[in-house]
This record gives sequence, structure tokens and C-alpha cells, in this order.
Amino acid sequence: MRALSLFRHGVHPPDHKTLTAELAVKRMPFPARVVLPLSQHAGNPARCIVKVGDHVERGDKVAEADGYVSVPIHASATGTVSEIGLWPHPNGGYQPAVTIDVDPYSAQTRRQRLLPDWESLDQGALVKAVQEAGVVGLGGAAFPTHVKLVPPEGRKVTTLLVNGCECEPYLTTDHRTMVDYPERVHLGIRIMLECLGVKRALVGIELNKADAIQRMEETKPADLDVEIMGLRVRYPQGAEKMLIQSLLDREVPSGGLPADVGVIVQNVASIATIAEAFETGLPLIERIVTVTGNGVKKPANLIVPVGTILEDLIAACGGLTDDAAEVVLGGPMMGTACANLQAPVMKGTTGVVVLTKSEVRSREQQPCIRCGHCLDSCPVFLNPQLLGNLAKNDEIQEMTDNHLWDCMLCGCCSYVCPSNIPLSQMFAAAKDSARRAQASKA
Amino acid sequence: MSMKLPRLLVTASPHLKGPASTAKIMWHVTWSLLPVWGVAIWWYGPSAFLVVVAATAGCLLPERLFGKRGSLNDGSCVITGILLGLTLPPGIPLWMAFVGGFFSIAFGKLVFGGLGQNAFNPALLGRAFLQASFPVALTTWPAGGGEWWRLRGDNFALPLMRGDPADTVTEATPLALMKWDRESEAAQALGVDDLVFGMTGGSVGEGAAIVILLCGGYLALRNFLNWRIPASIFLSVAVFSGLLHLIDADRFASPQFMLFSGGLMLGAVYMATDMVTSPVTNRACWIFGFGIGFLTIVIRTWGGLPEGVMYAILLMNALVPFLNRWTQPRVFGTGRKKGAPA
Amino acid sequence: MSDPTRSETLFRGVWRENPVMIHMLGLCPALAVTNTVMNSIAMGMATLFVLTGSSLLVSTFKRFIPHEVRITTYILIIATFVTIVDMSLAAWTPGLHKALGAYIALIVVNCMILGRQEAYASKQSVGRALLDALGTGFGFIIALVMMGAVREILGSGSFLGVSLFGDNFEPWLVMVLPPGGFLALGFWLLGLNWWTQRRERRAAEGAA
Amino acid sequence: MSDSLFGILIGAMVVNNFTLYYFLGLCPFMGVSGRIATAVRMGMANIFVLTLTSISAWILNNFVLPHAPFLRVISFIVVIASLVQIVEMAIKKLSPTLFRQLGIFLPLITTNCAILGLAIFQTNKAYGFFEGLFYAIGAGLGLTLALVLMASIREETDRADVPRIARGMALVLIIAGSLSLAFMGFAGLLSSA
Amino acid sequence: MSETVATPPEIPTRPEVPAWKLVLTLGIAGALAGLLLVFVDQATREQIAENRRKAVREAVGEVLGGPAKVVSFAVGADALVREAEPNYEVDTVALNRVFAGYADEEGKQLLGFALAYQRTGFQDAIRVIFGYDPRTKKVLGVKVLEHKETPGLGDAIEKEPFLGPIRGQVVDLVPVKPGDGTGTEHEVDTITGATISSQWVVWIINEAVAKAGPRIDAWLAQAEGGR
Repeated sequence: MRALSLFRHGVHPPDHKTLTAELAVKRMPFPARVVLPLSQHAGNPARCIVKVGDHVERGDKVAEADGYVSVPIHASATGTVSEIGLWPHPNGGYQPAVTIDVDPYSAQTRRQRLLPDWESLDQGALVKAVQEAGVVGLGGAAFPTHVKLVPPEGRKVTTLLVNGCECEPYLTTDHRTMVDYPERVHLGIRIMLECLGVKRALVGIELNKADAIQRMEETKPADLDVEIMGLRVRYPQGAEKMLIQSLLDREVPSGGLPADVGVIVQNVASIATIAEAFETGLPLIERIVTVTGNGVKKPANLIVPVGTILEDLIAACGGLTDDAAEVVLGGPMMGTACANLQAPVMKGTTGVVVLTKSEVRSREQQPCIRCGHCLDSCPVFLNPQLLGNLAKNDEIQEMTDNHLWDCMLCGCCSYVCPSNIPLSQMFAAAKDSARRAQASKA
Repeated sequence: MSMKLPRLLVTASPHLKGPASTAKIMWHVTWSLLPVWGVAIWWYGPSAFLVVVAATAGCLLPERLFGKRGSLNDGSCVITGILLGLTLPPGIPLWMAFVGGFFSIAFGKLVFGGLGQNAFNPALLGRAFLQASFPVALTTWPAGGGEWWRLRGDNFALPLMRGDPADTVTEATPLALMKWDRESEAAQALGVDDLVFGMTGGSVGEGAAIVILLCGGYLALRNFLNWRIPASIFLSVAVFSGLLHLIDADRFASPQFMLFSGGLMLGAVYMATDMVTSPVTNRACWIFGFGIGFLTIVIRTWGGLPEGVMYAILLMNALVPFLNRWTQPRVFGTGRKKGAPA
Repeated sequence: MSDPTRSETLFRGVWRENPVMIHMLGLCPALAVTNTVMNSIAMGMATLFVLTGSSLLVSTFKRFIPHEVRITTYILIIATFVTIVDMSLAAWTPGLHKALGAYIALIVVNCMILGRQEAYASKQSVGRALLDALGTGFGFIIALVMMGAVREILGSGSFLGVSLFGDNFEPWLVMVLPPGGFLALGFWLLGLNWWTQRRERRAAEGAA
Repeated sequence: MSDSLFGILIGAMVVNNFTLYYFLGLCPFMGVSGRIATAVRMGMANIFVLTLTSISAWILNNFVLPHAPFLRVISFIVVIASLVQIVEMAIKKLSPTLFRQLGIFLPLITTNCAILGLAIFQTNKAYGFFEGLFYAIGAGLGLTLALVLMASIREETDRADVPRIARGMALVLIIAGSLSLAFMGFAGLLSSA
Repeated sequence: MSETVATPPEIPTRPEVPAWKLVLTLGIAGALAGLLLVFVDQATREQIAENRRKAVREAVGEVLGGPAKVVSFAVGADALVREAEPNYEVDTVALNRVFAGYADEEGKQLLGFALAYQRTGFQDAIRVIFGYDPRTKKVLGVKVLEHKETPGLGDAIEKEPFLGPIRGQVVDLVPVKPGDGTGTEHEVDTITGATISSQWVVWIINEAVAKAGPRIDAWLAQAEGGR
């Protein structure tokens, strides 16, 4: 096994993974209610197909896909639809959601399969089934998985890359998936290869997850062309472009897709979920969430029904400590802070990280001293110093000329900036206004 | 169901922050200058102490008067003051050091908008201003020896008045000897050992080459300065002076001499690496350092002045925006690099 | 546009529209020869003479100068006056001529003079053109003396050659060198900006 | 002792830089130095016109003016102005691209003190044809250098939070003063020993 | 950045002026200017030339210690050519003319020669005139005609504390640091802080003597031999 890392720059924040890395995945008790936002994935929000008072079983569809880049949403617990309306959304603000009061007397047992057996399906039907299962990328971006399974016209995919890097600090979701359910991952890879008509798969795992690498190697089926590769620990090793460069030494062209270099990348948790869906016949209604950080009393890796309210989830982990100060959904580098604990867990919620006061003490912003550390950290070789300067003066056009769109908001520049300039935040805002400007022009 | 909820913050990602901070960088540089200053005091006595203090005071005053609130705390001003002090002759009247400091900060930094926005290294700009204003005082180098407590010049000359030259026993700097007095005994006796370990005539901070290198090494290890800049300066000085020395050893001094004489060490390690006025891209840093080395040798060899490090750095400072612009990194996924698989 | 009074015509150029400090015209002599007050005055007087002379001529003959060749004609007129000044200074004050050097000849390309011909003298009556030229010329002299004063006091410790601080004064040589020219004008502009902005602020506060 | 051609070139370029030492060509230095691209083109146009000036001044000095030295200033300015005009028209006709690059600067340059200054200095120094040519090219390169340095610094400071009292020309002059200080390092270059 | 050349809109009301009128205007203006200048030139030319000559004449007198009679020589290709009337037009680049000063009106007692020469200093030429006694190789007096050295620093080269001690020293001169001299009659103390500027003055003297010395010596040998 080789320790690869061909991508340069990046940063190395302390990973804090020991809080949960050794804890096996446990199931969380069903909460009193679940809230399913209709917008949980990239693309069009799903369209609601239930009404208040309807009784739904686990796995029943409550909203269906609206268009191609969209997936249906399924009830994650048996109960009654009690409310359809606006509900706090993890990304801030309020968004339409379906609230289900969980039936306290239901056994919530596994029911007869809703999805067909994958071996009986051809490629097209398989892709359709993946969409029907509501699968999205579980690494955080929540991009509908079935879309990725059909490479764009004229692009030939030759390799499947499985992303088991989990380079975000604190999170151990993918790690525990690989340790606790390695067979499921391999089955998922098998299904994906079938689906894509591809022979070869590479699994990239950061070297700080030795047990995961070992378990994956042990359980590797003899007939599957899978190679497990250890990668140097470096953020953002798990970003698609970086992973492709590290494993295959190929550069995804600026503005292009992985398919442009013959690759498709899937997160290890998404792959496990696909396998689980076809195993059990149930769509994506629950996921593994790492609840961690010094602000939470009993950190854990939990299987959580999608739609569980954060408050319930945190209560299941012993509640917040007194010095808890910020709740971050996702990893601390790219995740979003959420102040309203009524917001639910979504399909793309990889973890809940609770930071304490001392960890988030706000730092005063100072003038840029042109130290150039941001340039040395940017994994895609932008010049954040210049971009930041342009952003400060609202020169959006100049920013796009300087490759603003190549920025993936990984946060490395903000992390290293000694002057605490919120660079990635400025770039996100600039992207927004550039998008708005484009929209208004169109 | 009520859990006692603390007030939660919402900040933008990333929620983790690296260990570096501007104040930390600045104060580290400041602390690392103290040993250099210490060596200077050991050699030049109380004068070295006073000159640095006066220059620093000159820097702090305008920052306090006209600077943004709290900008004194970032430490950059103190660095400018100490660096300026270290480049002055120990015997200079204190009021001149003060004026230099004032000019450094007021015209070298504050008019540009304060920390991070200035185009020229403030300490060197102040030094250049003093050099142009008071050339005699700035080239009067006290000789070594004598009692430690003795002042090395008329430090306490009245403001605006010239120092009393009778107070000073002067000595030529090695570079001046090399340039104009090559045949003299003093020049012949001058070895590189003297430059590295001994005390020669020169500015307050010139003698401590080894200490400067050590401190610079520490800063480079902590990533508080870009090692490429001093590296490329040393390299280009060595290469150019080496070539000239090879061509005519009698006319051109050896590379060792060029490296360890004058303000080269101080300039290369502390002045050229000033983050604000050095390039941000690493490629530009190499060019920047190379240019400084080249210009230094040109001025030292063919110019009218014995020492050129200061001017070389200032000139390259002026080129920095241009260099930054021309050495933008190649953005990931653009340019000639292999795209599709074979 | 209401007709400005005569005194307005005269005084406008002196301060409110000072050619150097406000309009940044004629910088070359303003920076190059202002290392002493005496030089400043001499250069200012020479420029004043050229400016007044050419304004008079241009406004007198403006009727006869076709539009197409006006610039060339103005330059001819200005160059003639400059040559006269140049030769006269060389003949009767050789010391001053040496100090000002080639910058006397360069009065020809002082944009301020050509600007006044084009913008004012070619359109106005002889009397007004004369007033305007005098005002602008005095404004120029004032600006030059302001520069010269700073540079001479700091750079030589004297004013008009009279020593101010005694023998022991250490002159700030940079002020009589080229960088000192730039810095002195920059310094004046900082001061003027500070002053006008303070006045504006006061006015705004008074209005509120 | 006469200077070598290389010495003349370097001397005019950095030691006695026209802008930073003689204060010539300040109008474009202050006015057109906002952007690097513009500054480079302005500099190129300057080199071109200066070369032309040097040649015409040499011709005038050697064939016309010995008979009437008092006409020097007038003839310099008139001849140079008309020459630039003619060249401008020629370029416009022959190469519209080149005209777009340089042309708009040409009229600006005609009344630029650097041009007349060059002609006068060249005369005062009694330079021959080639010496004058090198002098002109050196002066042009020096102007370009100063313009480009100024422009690149100004592109930076445009985005800085410059205090209100220093905005505009005050800062430009202080930058110019600093550049001038830095250029003092070249004093005496190539003239010692 | 757009750099389209905007042609200004033609002003329609301006009537077309015939070309001859333009030419005539310029012609008249030019002629008048020329006329005026000729007049001013006539008035000033002699004065200007006289100023220049006077400067050199006074300098020659000064560096030779007030000669009673001065004779100018054009420096020819291989010999000095005596001029009937003293001509004070000197070219310091070419060293085209030297002056001999005599203590008596008859031109019997030679005081020495005055030579004017230049070289490039820090910023511009340093022009020096000095008196030189070809028989003893001694410098009689030195005056700096023109220089652009740093005011307050390099300009010490035109002042007595530096120039005075050169008097009586013997060419070739050797610049030394003040206090470092060994006391020979070739040594000239340089100026602290303006070392190079002062060295240049010394070199100018050495070079001028090297250039014109042989011809002066030849003339001297001839003159004394012929006597």
C-alpha cells in the first residue's frame, strides 16, 4: 500500500477525531417527531405529496422528485403528518417541511422491500432505482447520486474513486462506516461499477484511519477490482479534485467535471447507503451522524433518522455542556453554524460539531499584511490575497477574471490567515452576487 | 422538553482557525531582534541602546497620533523602530534617529493607509531619508575599543544641531575600505573571520551576522518569514560576486566578503522579508531576492556608494506589485498540464 | 455664467485656483528649481513675465489667429518670450541663470501658460486677460515660494540666504535634492487637504 | 574624458532619471500612471518620440542653429511638434493597430517637457549623433521605468484605505519622492574609478 | 479598458479658413518672433559671451595667483599653439586651451599654466580649473568651475579646507584619508563623507596633466632652450 498525496498546498488542522473514532455506530432511539425539509439536496426541492393527517409508514414517499436533478423524500418514521409548513432550516431561515408525529406505539420495524433487487436490473433501471431511493451524496454537498451515475455525453468513465478521506476535523462518519460496515461498502462499490459499466475502483483513505484501511482490505471480495490506497493526512484531501489528483495524478480542468478525466467520485457513506438500500429494500431514511466536539457531553456516532431535530439528537448524546458556544453542521472547515436547534438533521448532515467558547472566541480582523500564507495553502492555486483585496472593493468582474469560480470554498485561506480576514466568506458572497448579476442579465 | 440552551453563535466557516496571527508574527519578529540588539549593545555600548530606543520612539509617536486605534498593539511599529535603529551608526545624534523613525511611519506607512498597505519598507525608507538628509552623520562610523560605557559619538547633540565630530574616533567600514582603500593595510588585514565574529566599523546591527542568521533561521522555521527571499539573495550575491571574483580577484571582492559585510545579513533576513513589502507569490520571491542580490552587487561594485543593500531593497520593493502580477500561480486545472487520461 | 468681477478674475488664480497647488500644472519648475526661495522667486518672475506677455499678445491678436493654427502660434509667442527671458538673465544675472539652468527654456512647455492662452486669453478682452495672467502668475510665484521656503529652511537652515538657526544647524540635505521636491509638495498637499477638509467638516457641522 | 555609450544610456536611465531626478515628463507621470498597461504604452511612445527628437535636435544643432543660436528654443519646439504630427499621421495611415497602441499618446507627448528637455540637455552636453541617440533611448527607458513602477504601485494603493487627506496627488507625490530616494542608490553608477 | 480614439465632433459653425491665411499667420508670427529675437540677441550676445569669458578669466587669474599677463594656447595635435590675444573660450571636455600666466608684463617670469578639465561626478560633470607649474610639477591653485554634487556634502570640493591643501602638492596626486597620510608631497586629504567627490577632483587634475603635460613640457623645453 502506498501513501500518496500528489496534491500540493492545503493545511493541516488538528483533527480532534479521537473523541469519536473508537466509538462503534449505535442506533439512536426514535424521537417524538421528525421534520423533513423538502429542500435537502442540491437541485430542485422535492414536491410534497402528502397532506396533514395522513398516516405514513417508514419508507413511504412524502415528496417526489421535481425534475431530473432532484430526488424524492421518504418518511423516516411511522407516524402521522401533523404539519406542512415552514420550519427552521439548517442553512438558516425557514423553509417548507413536512412534520411527522412519530407513532409512539409503532414498532418501527423493517417492512417488506420497497426497492427491487439490484441484480435483476439493467443499467438504466438501476439509475432510476437509485433516484427512487432518494440517494444523495452523503459527504455534505447532497448532490443527487443518480445524476453522477450517467456521465455527460462524450465522456467515458473508466475508474470509480471512492472517497473515504474524511479530511474534515472531528468527523468520523465515513471512518466508522468503513470500520463497522466494510462489506456494505464493497457491495456498494459492486453496484456502482455495474451501474457505470466500469471495471476498476480505487478507495482513498487518509492514513490516520489505519483500522478502516485494515478492515476494508480484510473484507475485500476476491472478484472485485478494488484497490485500497492510503493518503497523506492533509485538508482538503477529500475534495473531489484533490482526491483525483492524489490517486491518479490527473487535473480536472477548470470549470470541468471529474468525468472530463474519466473518473467518477463517490463518497464512501453514499456507497454504503446504496448498498444498504438495495439490501433492505428501504430508501434513504436514516444516516450515520457524528455528534462530537467539546461542547457535547457524550460524543457518539449514531444512526439517526433523517429529520431528527437537533435538540433531540444532542439530548441523545447527553446534551450540551455549559460552555458550548456554537453548533456546526458538517465539519468545522466547511460546515455551517446553526443557532436554532429546532432545525432537523438532513440527508447531507455528516456531523454535528459543538464548539466551546474558548474554541470559537471571535478574533478581531486586522489589515492584510501580504504574508502570502493564503497562496501557500490554496489547493487550487488561486491568489486569495488578490481576490480578497478585490472583494473588499466589490470588483466582482475582476474577481471572476481571477478565477473566482475555481474557488471551492474549502476555507484553507481563512484558516491560515494571520489577520483573521474571512476570505472564504467573502468569496462565497462574491459568488452569490456574481450569480445574481448573471441572473439579472439573463 | 426543555434543555437549558446557551446562546449560540453563528459565524462563517471555517470554524477552526490556524495558530498564526498578525500580532504573533510581529511580536515574534520583535523578540527575535532582541538578541541582535543585545550583541550590538555589547559591542557599541550605551550608544547602541539609545539609538534604537530613539528610533523606536520616533516610530511610535506618529502611529499614536495619526494611526488607527489600537494599531500600536500589532507590534509592527516597534519592528520598524528597532530595524531602523539597527541600521544607523551608533554615534548618530539621537534626534536624527527620532526624525528617521517619524518619517518611516508617517510617510512610509500611515499615508498609505497603515499596516499592510505601504509600498516601501518603512524602516529602509526612513534610513534612505536620513542618508539623503544627513550623509555625514550617517557615514561616520565609530571605531571599536575603549571603555564600554563611553558614548560612541555625540548622541546627545541638540535637536536640529550637528553632532560634535571631535567626540568620535572614526573607522572606515570594511566595504568602504574595499572600495576606496583597497591597497591600505587595514583592507589587507581584513579577513572574513573579522566580519563574521569580530567587530568592524559599521551600523548598530551590522556586526551580528551569526546571531542574525540564527534568529532568521528560527523565524523561517516558524514560517514567520519566507525563507526563499534570504536564500535567493545569498545565492545571487554569491553567484554574481563569485563570477566577478573569478574574472579578476584583485579588483572584485570575494563572495564571502560580500555576504558578510555591510548590512547584507540584516537586510536579507529582516528587511527584504518584511511581509508587507515583499511579494506574495513564491516565484516572485525568488525573483525579488535575485534582484536585490544583483542590484546590491551592482551598486557596491560600480556605484558611487560603498553599500547598496538598502537601495536594492527599496528598488525591488517598488517592483513588487509588478512581480506579483506577473507571477500569478497557475490555477488548478488550467494551462498546459495533462487533462484527459491517455 | 455670471460675469465675474475684476478682482475675482485677478484673485482666482492666486489661491482658489492656484495653478500648482490645486491644478497640478507647471510641476516641472515647481519641483526642480525651488531649492531656495531666491530661485523660486526668479523662476516665478520669469514665468510671470512670459505668461503676461503672451496673454497680452494673444488676447490682442486673437481676432487674427485662425483656429487651426492657434496652438502653434501660441507656442511661437511663448517660445519667443522665453528666449528673451533666457538671454536677458544670461546677460545680466549670470549667477541666477546658472542656478535655473535649462529650466528657463523649459518654461515653454509649462502647461500652465499654454493652458491660460487656450482657456482664457484667446477668448477674453485684453484687460481681463492681463488680470488673469497676473493672478495666475502671482499664484505660481506664491506656490513656488511656499515650496522654496520649506526646502530652503529645512535644507539649508536659511531663508533668502539669511541663516536662521546658527552655524551648528545640521541641514536636511534631502530637501534641496530631487526627492525633497516631491516630498515638499506632497507635504504641502497633505496640509492643504487637511485644512480644506477641516473647513468642510466645520461648515457641515455649522449647517447641521 | 568622454563617457561610453553604455554609460550615457545607464546614466540617463537611472542615475539622472528624467522624471525622478530632473522632474521632466511629470504630466504623464502623474496623469497616465494609473494602470500598468497604459504606462507601458506611454513609455514606448515616449522612447519613440525621444529618439526622433534626438535626431532632429542633432540635425538642427549641426546644420541650422550655428547661424542663429537664439532661435534654438523656438526651432526645437516647432520642429519637434510638427515632426510628431507628421509621424502620427503616417502611423495612422500605415498601421492602425500601432496607432491604437501608441497614437493617442503622441499629441500628449509633444508638449511634454521631457522632449524639449532632452533636446536642450543634449545640446548643452554637446553630444554627437550616437551619443545623443543613446541618451534619448536611455532617457526613454528611464521614463518608462518610472511610469511602470509608479503605475504598479498605484494599482495597489487604489485598493488601500488611504487616509482622506492623502488621497490623490499627495500620495502620488510621496510615492514619487520615495522612488526618487530609492533611485539615489544609483548615484555615481559607472562613474567611479 | 477601452482605447478607442474618439474623434471630437467637428464644430460646424467655424468657417473654412483658406490655407494661405494659415501660412501667412504663422509666417508673420514667425517673422515677428525672429525679428524680436534678433534684436534681443544683438542686445545680449556680447554680454553673455563676456560673462562666460569673465568667469574663465577670473578663474585663471585666481588659480595662477594673480598673473600680470596671461597668454592662451590652443592645444594642438602635438604641440601648443600660442594665440595672439588671450582667448577665454574653453572646452573642458576636450581640454582645447591652456593658459600661461606670467608674473611680469613682458612675459618673462612664467608662473605656471592653468588647465580646465572635467569628468562625470555623482550626477553630472565636475569642471575644474587649476594652476600647474610644469617645472616643479606642483599644483598652484584649484577652483571648481561647476559641479552638481550633493549640496552640503559633495559641494565641499569647492571650498577652501579641501582645495587649499592641494596647493603646493606634486602631481601625480594621491588621495588619502585624512590622518592616514605619510606626509609625502603627493598626498591630498579627501573629505570625510564626500570621499569620492574629492577623489574625482584629484583625478581630474592627474588626468589633465597626463593629457596636456607632455605638450606643455615640450613647449617649455623649446621656450627655455630658445632663450
